[in-house]
Amino acid sequence: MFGDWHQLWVIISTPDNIPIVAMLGLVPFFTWYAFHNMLANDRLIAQLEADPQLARTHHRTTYPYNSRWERELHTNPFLMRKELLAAIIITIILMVWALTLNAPLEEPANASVTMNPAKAPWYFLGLQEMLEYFDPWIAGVIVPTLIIVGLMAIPFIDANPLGNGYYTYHQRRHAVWTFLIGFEGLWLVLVCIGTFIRGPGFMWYWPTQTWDPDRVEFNVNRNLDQIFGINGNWLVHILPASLRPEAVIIARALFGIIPMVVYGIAAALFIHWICMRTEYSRTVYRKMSILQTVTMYIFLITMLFVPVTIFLRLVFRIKYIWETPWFSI
Amino acid sequence: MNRKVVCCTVAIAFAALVGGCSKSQNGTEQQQPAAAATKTIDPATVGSVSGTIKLDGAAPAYKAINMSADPYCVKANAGHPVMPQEVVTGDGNTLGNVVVYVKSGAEGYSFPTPTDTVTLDQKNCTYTPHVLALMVGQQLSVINSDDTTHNIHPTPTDNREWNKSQPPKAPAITDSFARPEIAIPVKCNVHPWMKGYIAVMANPFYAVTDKDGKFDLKGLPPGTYTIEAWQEKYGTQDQTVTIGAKEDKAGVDFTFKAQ
Amino acid sequence: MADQKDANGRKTGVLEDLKEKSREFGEIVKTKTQEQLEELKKPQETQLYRSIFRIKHDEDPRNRALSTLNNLFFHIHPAKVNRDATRYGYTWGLGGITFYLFIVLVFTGVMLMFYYHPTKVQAFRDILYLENDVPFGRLLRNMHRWAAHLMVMAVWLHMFRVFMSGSYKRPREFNWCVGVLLMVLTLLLSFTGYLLPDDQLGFWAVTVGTNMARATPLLGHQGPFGPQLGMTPYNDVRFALLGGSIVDANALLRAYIWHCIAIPLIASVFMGVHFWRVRKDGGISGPSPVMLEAETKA
Amino acid sequence: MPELQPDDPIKTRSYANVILIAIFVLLLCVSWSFYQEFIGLRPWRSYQTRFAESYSAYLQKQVRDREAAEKAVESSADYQKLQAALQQAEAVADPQDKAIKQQSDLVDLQRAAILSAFQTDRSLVGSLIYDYEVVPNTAAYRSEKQSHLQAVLDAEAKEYSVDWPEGDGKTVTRTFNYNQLNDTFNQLLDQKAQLTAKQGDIDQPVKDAQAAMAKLISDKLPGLTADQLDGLLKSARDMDVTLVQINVNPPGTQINDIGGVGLTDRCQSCHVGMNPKFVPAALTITKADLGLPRSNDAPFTSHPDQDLLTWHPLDTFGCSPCHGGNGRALDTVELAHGRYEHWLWPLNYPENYQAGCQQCHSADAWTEHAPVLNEAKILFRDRGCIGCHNYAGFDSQGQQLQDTDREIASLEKEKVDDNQKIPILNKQGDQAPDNATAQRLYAEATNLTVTVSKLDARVEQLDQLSHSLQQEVKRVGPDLKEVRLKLHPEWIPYWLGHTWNFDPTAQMPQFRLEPDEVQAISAFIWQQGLKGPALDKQAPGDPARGKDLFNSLGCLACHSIGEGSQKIGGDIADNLSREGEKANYDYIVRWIHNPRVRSAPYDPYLHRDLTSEDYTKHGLPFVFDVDHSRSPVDGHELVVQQQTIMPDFRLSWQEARDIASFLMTQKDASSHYDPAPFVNDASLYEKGRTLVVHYGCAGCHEISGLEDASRVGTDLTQEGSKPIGRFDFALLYTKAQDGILPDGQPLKRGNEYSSWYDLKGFFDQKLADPAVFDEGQYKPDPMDRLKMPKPNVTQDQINALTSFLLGSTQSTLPPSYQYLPTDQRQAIQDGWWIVTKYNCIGCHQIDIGQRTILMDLPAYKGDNAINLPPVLTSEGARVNPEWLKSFLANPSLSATDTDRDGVRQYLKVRMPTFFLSDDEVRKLVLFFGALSSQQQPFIPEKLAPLSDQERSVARAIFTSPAAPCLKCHMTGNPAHDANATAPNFLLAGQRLRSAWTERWITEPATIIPGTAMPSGLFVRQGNRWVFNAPLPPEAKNYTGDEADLLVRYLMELTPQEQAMLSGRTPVAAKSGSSSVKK
Repeated sequence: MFGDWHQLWVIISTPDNIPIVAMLGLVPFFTWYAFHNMLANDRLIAQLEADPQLARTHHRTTYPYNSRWERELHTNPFLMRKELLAAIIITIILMVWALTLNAPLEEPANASVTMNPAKAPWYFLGLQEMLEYFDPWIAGVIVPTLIIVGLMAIPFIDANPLGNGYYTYHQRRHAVWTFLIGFEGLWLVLVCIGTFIRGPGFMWYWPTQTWDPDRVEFNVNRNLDQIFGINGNWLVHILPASLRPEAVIIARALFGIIPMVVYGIAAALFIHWICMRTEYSRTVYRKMSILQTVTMYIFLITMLFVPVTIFLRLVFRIKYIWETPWFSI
Repeated sequence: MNRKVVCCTVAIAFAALVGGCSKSQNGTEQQQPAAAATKTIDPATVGSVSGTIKLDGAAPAYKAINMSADPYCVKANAGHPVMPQEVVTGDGNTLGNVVVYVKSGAEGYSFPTPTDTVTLDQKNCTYTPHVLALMVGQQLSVINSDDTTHNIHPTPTDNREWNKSQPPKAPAITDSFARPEIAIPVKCNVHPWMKGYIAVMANPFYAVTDKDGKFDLKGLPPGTYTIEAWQEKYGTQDQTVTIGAKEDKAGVDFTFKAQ
Repeated sequence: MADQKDANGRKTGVLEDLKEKSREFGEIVKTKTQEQLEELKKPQETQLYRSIFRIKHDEDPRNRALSTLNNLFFHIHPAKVNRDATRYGYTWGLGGITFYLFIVLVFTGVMLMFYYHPTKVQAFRDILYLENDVPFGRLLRNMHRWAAHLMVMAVWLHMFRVFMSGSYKRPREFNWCVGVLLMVLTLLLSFTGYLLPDDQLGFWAVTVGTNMARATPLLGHQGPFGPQLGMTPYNDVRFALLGGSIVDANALLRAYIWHCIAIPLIASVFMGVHFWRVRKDGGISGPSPVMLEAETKA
Repeated sequence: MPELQPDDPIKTRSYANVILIAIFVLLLCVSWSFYQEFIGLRPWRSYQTRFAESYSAYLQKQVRDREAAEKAVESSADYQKLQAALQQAEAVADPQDKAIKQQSDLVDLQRAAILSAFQTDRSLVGSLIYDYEVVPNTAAYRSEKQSHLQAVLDAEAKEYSVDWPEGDGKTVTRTFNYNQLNDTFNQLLDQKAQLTAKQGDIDQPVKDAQAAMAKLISDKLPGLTADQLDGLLKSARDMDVTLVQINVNPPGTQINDIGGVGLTDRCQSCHVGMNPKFVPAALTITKADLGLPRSNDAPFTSHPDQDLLTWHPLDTFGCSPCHGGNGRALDTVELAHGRYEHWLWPLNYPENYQAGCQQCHSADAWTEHAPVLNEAKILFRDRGCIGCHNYAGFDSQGQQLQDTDREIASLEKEKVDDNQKIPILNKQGDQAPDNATAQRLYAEATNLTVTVSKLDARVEQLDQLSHSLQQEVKRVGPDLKEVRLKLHPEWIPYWLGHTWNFDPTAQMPQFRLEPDEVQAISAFIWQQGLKGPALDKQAPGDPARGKDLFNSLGCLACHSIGEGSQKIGGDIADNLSREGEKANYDYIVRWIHNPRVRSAPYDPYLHRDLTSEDYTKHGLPFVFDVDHSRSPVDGHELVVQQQTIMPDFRLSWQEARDIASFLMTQKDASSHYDPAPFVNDASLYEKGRTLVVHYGCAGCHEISGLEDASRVGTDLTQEGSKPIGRFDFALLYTKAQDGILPDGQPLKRGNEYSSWYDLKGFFDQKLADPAVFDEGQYKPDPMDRLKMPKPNVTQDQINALTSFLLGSTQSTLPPSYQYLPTDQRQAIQDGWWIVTKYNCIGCHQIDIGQRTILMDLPAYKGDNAINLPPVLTSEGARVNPEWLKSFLANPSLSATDTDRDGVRQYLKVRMPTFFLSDDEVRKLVLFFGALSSQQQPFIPEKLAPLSDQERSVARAIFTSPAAPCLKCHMTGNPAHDANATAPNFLLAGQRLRSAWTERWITEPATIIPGTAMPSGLFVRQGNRWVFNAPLPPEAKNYTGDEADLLVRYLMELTPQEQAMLSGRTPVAAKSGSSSVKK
């Protein structure tokens, strides 16, 4: 039943959930602050573009500027004092946190008594959440490697020279949005779901819904091919005798390719449309090499595939889109 | 895949090799056992060995057996004292109760186990006969003609030991001995003084001398034999004798020294 | 013995010589001490000070520059830095904070290592010993754990800032990759640390985490094409991670080694590279002057 | 380059104050962490200081009271007298003391004087002797050896001058040579020793006087003396506040449960009262003593059960192994008591303290100092838990039987194999190639025959064991096979549906049955009943006499009668106040005459009851009892008796009819039973059977076809260490965590609310109402519902059972802590299982201070207490085990006249026959022996036969008017025995032990307080007992121990002697006046 605020408080106040709760506070703040800087720079850029004369003389930053001021300051007092202050503040936060909340220590490890729910550390809850939607090999191995490799590839894909060293939204709209969706939209949102929503039995508990270990939930996920009633009886006649018994499986495997291809094309078109929307993005897009574009497409398509699958699962209860004897997505 | 092929070829080669040599081997085998087949005795050519057993020196003086433990035995032997039969001498110091037999030389032959049973009687609280001989597997039947319970207890070393009690008028106890053994002592748990011997023979060429000390081993096929004479107190003596076809050798005498 | 007189008329007897010498000696001692006292008033001048701090700490620019360049710890900074880069507004201090947290973690971690034995029998017992018996033990453990969580948060936010400020662009691409690698190492550090108290929370968290490993394609015994390659629960990548098919004594030892020695070493090396490349790629990337679309090359 | 830009915002901005504030806050945090470390996490500091204050206040009062009391005693007359004696003794002793002191001072001076000379001389001579000895004793060195010898002699002759102190301060110089020095020195030592001994003797009277005074005080005022209390007060005042811990790390073992750590219990840091250093064992203090209100947070009481600590000393057991909790944590009460989610061993609540005992004392049926646990163990069997729940140690006979049968089967198989091998070996022997192998084979064959005979011996032993085990198997509930003979059919459904309305104290738990289930079960039970041999009709008896017999025979030790407040009697068996409504008269007569009679023997091998045809088929009479217990069909052990613990009172048929007719009158007039035709409806048979199997009725009752049914409930042996996750709280999960009881009330403990989501909570609620965990669940089909019935237990009994279950853990203590004694105490352990099983403690007092059911009955109140059955606290020392064995087998002590008590025929209460198996009798005899710590086996003391002179003296004592033995003791002539109150002396010979008898006749009250036997018959004179009354002249000059004499006389007493004597001594006249006939 809903309205169990105590349950919500218990989840929030669990010592190991404090970081994600803090992140719920910090990430919006920093996003806002980043956009604040971006918009300030964008206004400056617009101003400069409007008045080329000014552009020639302007010191090009939003910070106060005076030609008489030293361009470079000594690290010793000016930067170090800031670092000292930051270090002290962090220590204070750490000590207060350590003195008030105790690190959790549960019963000695006992393989025969499973905890319900058995959750990974808070920063991996995103991956554990994805386990719900994908097979472990995708959620546990493919996606994390793609994330890491993708992150590393960003500088090499992003051919847009602008925005190098200053906050700008206008000039790097696509990059900013891709990162926001990827980092906050997917990663942090999934971690939040894994922490607040997933209760005993890793079932879906709306916030303020009591976590009841005995809850029984009926949801039958069906494969896409089952929905379309693929049973491969027309395929039987074509197949050679030896493969006839596996007709159904083969039919399904073959059928599965279609939605994947359809999705792939749709996603590619969508990305293409995004890249071609503004004049400047078109120049950058044209400037990208074949390798860069192909990698960009691959990463973006796979990245978009995750929310699509999650959407299909949560709304339409679709389990596998493509099921083959060796693997299924 | 190739591993399987390799091991098949090896197996075939091995089989051929074995097949080959084994054929040659059992070829030779056939001849040998024929020789070991049992020899048959040709009745026409049999001879015999005979002689007497004497005692050198005086037989020991024995006192009458005291049977007071069992009143029946005293009554049964009232009047005549019963002497221990350890050493029985006839006139001319001949020695009785001596088992004479062919100890070696008769191995090759196989002898049918005789069907007649040998009886050991317990009369007047003594075993008669005192020394008894029978062949391996031959039926021994023990009867109790006394009016008191006896307990027959042979104590063999090479044969199976058994002991059964036999109340008066009880049916005869029959048994046989599987292995040759020269002189299984027999005692009675109820009457300690009763003593007897059973000699189990491997071949039919044996005899137990009577008081006159004479023995005659008949039906001996020609060949060399060692004849042994066994006496319960004075031990054993043997002589080697060779007889030809239809030869009856006499005078094979043994003399035991009386200690 | 008569008092002989020396050339200038003073008595020259043995006794007098002695008195003379002692007086001189007294004079020398007095002056010497005064000098010493004077010196102490200006410690910078003393030999001890000068041996430690090779440069004077005056306010003049030369010394300010020298104080960073000549100092082992501070020479990570350039002598001078872009005036706006000193603001929190741009870098939010997150890179520094992460590094500082790393130092706190190393410090508290080493202290914890004094008490912790990574064996199944003693691990939990030592944590209890720390919590109840060791003075400041509970504080130490809490600091270590919360610092770990803070470091993960700081790393993520740092990545967020670097991306938002476009600081990954040329020439800092490689440094961004090293940064991503360091983030992964931080996560691994925290993950292996989770198992060490050997309690239910850590045990099951690690079990869930490593269950994903068995599903690695080709290398996991439950991943696609894994069994075909002869992967069994006893020789796949999960076994390598845990040193066993379940999370028990071997897993604890391996986690301990990764957590305390292997990953910190690797992370320090990469941090060195990271700081080095920050400086070599031109120091803090901004806040650099904005560029206009027109000004980009075609 | 001069500073150009004064107005540069970054440069001019000073961060000094921000950093200053930050550093200040940092310092605050650091100081907070120090505060936390030394004060915040150390609540015990405040506890200890508060304890010091209140304890020293308490001690001050104690000291004041004590001093006042001591002054009062000191002012008392006899104390003064003792004081005077002391002074007088001191007066005598002082001068002699002074003299001796003077002499010993002189001796000391002399010794000091010659000491230095003596030592130097001795060391000189010693070294010279060494030089002499070292020189080899051969011709070549003779001259050198000679010279060394001479040196030694010279040294010895050397004179030393010593100024020798004389008596009166004068000193005179004397010279000593080596030997003289030696002798004088030793002489002085002896003198000194004599002087001190003499001083000791002189001071002895003074010491005695002081001791007498101290003894007087301690007699009058037990407990700590004033100065002892002062010492405590001083130590309490300046008590230094430190952490107090018990650290036990026995090598090689892991005491505590946390990953092999040793035991570190710091409970005494807060529970300061438990620390013997501050509160010695003699002084137990409670909160009230310290004047602290009950509820507030002050853990200062000392351990209430001090002698429990003598067996479980704190420094080997600590506190947490028994009490639970986290001995190591001290920062908060909740952490220390371990009552939080992730601690697996929470502190037991006060009502379950004795759970801690069970983990080591699981093999005990009766543990001293654990009354709650003992009651729980009796309840566990008596309330039928054992029917469904297996528990190691309870009713293990069934299991042992299976093990013995299995062992017999394997032995027999082994025998068969051997018997096959023997002829083969013989045959091989016969055909052996040489005699040596033949002999070996024959030897092997004979050995095999011997082993087979040994197997036979073992099988025969096991048969005997299974025979007695079969006798020991008892069931909690009555035998339902006899249902058709015993009960009115319509009563059964009423009983199943309204068990506790019929009998509120019934042992049977209340099952939750739908009406159709009741019908089906009643039908099955009725139809499975034995149609069996019809009962012979019994003529009606006399209810009045029956009522009298029922109340006096001792039935009320197990049964109870009367309803509501008038209910009297025990709870082991059911209440008989409505027996008339349910049972058939004829059956009850047979049952009362001998409850163990069965209608048909049961063969466990064929799994069916044998009928008379089975017997006639094998030409055997249809007789089955303890002696004819072999099955005619397959020769195995039969169940020949009713498996009930109800004993046979050896009543005559007439008495049985009287009691039965009295019971038939026990009816509730208003009760009405609607007819139950369905009992004979065959179609309900199958449904009834499945229900009976489902509910596990065969666990407590014997039902034909389900005799070997296993127990339907879970095994509870280690229920206490099951993780909480395994207990299904069902819909009460959140209620339990929030601490809301199933009935909606919050669970309050003291003044704070606490959650009941723990093992204790589950057991409490499950025992109170098992169905509570079914509430609100969707279970239309009754078969899915929780089938555990509601046990008939009060709240105290629930607490007892919960303690029992909480203690049933897989103990984490090392095996050496388990209480598995191998000496006599194990015999006591085994005995208690039998004593509690047959409810001997209902009639007899066995454990010191244990009350029996009969003691509380109105019939035995006041001076009728002498009609109580004998007290058995010293039975082991009293009787000859051989006699006890025969008595237990047949308490009437005679084969013919059995309708009586063997020893105390005058008692109305009857010692019944329990048909104990040989194994049980053996255990009981060893049990009583061990209880009085007697050596086994018993070898009677050889008593010297009486000489005539001694006999006359003994006879004089025996018949003296001061000790009219034969007045109370039975003599054999019925007239006198009618109102005798003590057993016949003729039994004494083989029944009593002489050592005990002597102690008994001299001080009976110390052995059995409240016995009718008079004390003070003998009085101690020097080191012998003397008869405490004038004796005829010829007996006066007897110098030996008269008590011992009387015992020897009693042991030799012959019937003729007694008859002759009883003729002369006063017959126990009705009016009690004693006329002495010479």
